[in-house]
Amino acid sequence: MVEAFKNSWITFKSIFIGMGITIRHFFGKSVTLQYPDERPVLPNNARAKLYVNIDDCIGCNLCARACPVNCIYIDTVPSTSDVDLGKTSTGNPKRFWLTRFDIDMAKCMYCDLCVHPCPTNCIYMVSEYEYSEFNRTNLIYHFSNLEPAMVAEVKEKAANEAAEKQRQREEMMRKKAEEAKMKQIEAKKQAEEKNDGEKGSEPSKKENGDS
Amino acid sequence: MDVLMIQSFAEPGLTHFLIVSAILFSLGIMAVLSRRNTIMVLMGVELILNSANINFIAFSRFTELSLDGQMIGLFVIIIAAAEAAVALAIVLNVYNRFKTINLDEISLLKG
Amino acid sequence: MTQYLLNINPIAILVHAAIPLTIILVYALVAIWAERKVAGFIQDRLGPMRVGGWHGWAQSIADLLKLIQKEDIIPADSSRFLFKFAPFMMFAASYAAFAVIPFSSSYIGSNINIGVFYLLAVTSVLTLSIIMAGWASNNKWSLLGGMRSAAQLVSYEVPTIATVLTVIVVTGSLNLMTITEMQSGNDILGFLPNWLIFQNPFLLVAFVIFFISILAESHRVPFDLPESESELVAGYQTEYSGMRWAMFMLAEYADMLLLSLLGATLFFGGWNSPFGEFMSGPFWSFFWFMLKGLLLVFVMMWIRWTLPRYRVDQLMYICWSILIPLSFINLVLVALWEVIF
Amino acid sequence: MELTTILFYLFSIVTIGAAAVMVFSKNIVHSAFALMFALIGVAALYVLLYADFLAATQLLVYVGGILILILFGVMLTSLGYTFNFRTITVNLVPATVLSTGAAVLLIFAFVTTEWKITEVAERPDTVYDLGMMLMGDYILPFIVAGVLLLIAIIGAILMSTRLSAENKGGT
Repeated sequence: MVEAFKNSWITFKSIFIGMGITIRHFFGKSVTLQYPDERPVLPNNARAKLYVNIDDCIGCNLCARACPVNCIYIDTVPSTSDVDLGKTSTGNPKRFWLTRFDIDMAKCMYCDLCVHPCPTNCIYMVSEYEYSEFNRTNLIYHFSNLEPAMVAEVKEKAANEAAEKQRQREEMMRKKAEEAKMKQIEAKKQAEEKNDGEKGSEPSKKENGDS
Repeated sequence: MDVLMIQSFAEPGLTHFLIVSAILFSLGIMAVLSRRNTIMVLMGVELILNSANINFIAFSRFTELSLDGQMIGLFVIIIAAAEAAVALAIVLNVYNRFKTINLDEISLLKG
Repeated sequence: MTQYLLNINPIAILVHAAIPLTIILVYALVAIWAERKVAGFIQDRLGPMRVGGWHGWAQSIADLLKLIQKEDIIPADSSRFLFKFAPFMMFAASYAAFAVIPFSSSYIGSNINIGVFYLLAVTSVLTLSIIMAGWASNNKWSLLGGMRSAAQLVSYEVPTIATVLTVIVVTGSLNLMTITEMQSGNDILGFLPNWLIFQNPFLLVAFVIFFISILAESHRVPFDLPESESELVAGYQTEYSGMRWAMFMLAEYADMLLLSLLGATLFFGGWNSPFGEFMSGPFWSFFWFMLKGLLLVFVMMWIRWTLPRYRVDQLMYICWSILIPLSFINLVLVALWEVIF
Repeated sequence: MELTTILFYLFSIVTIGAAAVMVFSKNIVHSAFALMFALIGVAALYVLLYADFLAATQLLVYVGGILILILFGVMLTSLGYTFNFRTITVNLVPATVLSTGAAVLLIFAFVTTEWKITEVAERPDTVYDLGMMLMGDYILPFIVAGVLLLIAIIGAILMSTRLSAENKGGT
């Protein structure tokens, strides 16, 4: 009997405590934002749309490798010797043309992992959150600022330079090979002469080291 | 005769209520006799009790029976409530034992 | 009752029928909106804000227009007549009971001597209409909801009637108008109004029991098992759509208002002003009466957003093991108090 | 025509029609709901007979109590599915003959008898008079009815608890 009264007292007490809490919330301030009329101000490090400051990008590809869902696509072309791409604002020299820097925001999962490896802090999240699209391909953002013609030119240049370099290298190799051959022949001759005259092995050792 | 008919149609008197109760009674009898479902028979019994009640109350309205008729009607309702409770408990017990409430199949006296 | 039928002309009957209907319809529109606002505020939200300017006041009107346009779907294997008829019967049951509610000091639909008894009798038809809807839908969730509600309503009718009996023991009348008139004046402790709840400490207990039972009778949380949307997908309403569903909604809110007004009449002095002669008169008495009823409705909404739902066995335990014995003991105590003082 | 007359014919038709549907319907749940309409019609007839208290009692006890019990009985004793509630009909010819005979006989008796009608004034306060009679002349039947109800309740509870105990033990 006493137990029953105690139980019912506890029940009523807890009901009244609960109703007190709800009535306090009833008169309290609501947290709703009337969205199209009022917009929330995002905090500083909010994860939202990705942005790339393409002027600072050195094409190191670290962000693309850090991305868990592979939503960053980077293509680079090395710059030719006649063009100086300048330096980034952090002082790193730029050595690549960025022919393609695409981010697929439809794939992005806002993990923030691409932001931290960047050596020049050029990829970061901006507080913009209204970028829905009707077509999913519109969610692929192109950050590279090169014109298609420019891209072709740069590619051609780079290819030419690469071919040139290749040719030079081959030339050099051939020259070296020729020199080596000449030396060998000379060495042989000398050796024969020495064999004829006095016996010695030092030149041949030198030859081996050269080749 | 015609005038009498129209008059008797126009104003519901004792006979009108009695005729309604007679029709209800015969329908109740019909349900009790022709249905084999126990609950259906119970419903027929309720109908018969109601028709009897209409009679009592009609007499209390139109004759010298006065409020005694309503009193008896009250007791009929009380007894009908008790009857329904007990009868349905029995029906549930019967159903639990025989898995049927068909009156023809539960004629055994021993469960 | 009969005197009224014989002596009144049809136009008067129509007017008498239209007044409670208007009150119910306006109340239902406001209450559905208010329920959503209360839910919103209690959860630190705002609720509907868009339709009709200030705080979305036209939201339920917009919902009503939407429901009127919706297709009326009837399940293929249902029992068509009963399926169509059930919502109207449910509304009729709560609407018919409004006839004996004394809305104001000069208006009551039908001033019959068995007012409270008639009200309780008519609202018991509600149970059957819910079973009808549940069974006719030919859906197991609906049937379960209907049977649950039948068990619940039949059980909770006992403590309701027992607590109403305590009031009848004190006032000695079944007529709601007489009961209200007995509570006029401010005599208790010099300033408190003569409401029954202040007259007798055991009537306070009776009111608590009565309030718990009307929560169960009108299917409000924490006793909303018949329509528990998370377990039974809205119970007996599952197969209903469009206007028929709206009728259920209307009937439910009408039932809520009816029982709240009954509580206000029985325990809080009905249309009596709390300040004695100040602000009394036909209009002000209507105002006070509706204010008391709507406050009780607000408490019901407040409880809805505070408490969780009971299990079926807990529901039956509360009714049969606690409320019914308590209400009968309380009835005896109230009678003793009345004899002694 | 007076309003009372129209109401009388309306409610008689409703009552008799619903009772007929109840008796002749094949589906037992339809029968139960038809019984509800018949009972409500009977309550309305009580009102026309100046028995307002009895009408309310009829609604409360029959519609709110007995009918729900019957529906529970139907739902609990029909095997499984919702719409498998068909019941068989037997003895159709003898039952029809007997009930029609009873109806004809009763109506003939009612119409031909010369009733001694005393037109009473309206009864404004049946509740008070009924209460006084219950506590006066009818005190013994009142107590007996109370005891009967108590016994019925105890019996019903006993039977149904034994039922559930058997269910637990048996299966």
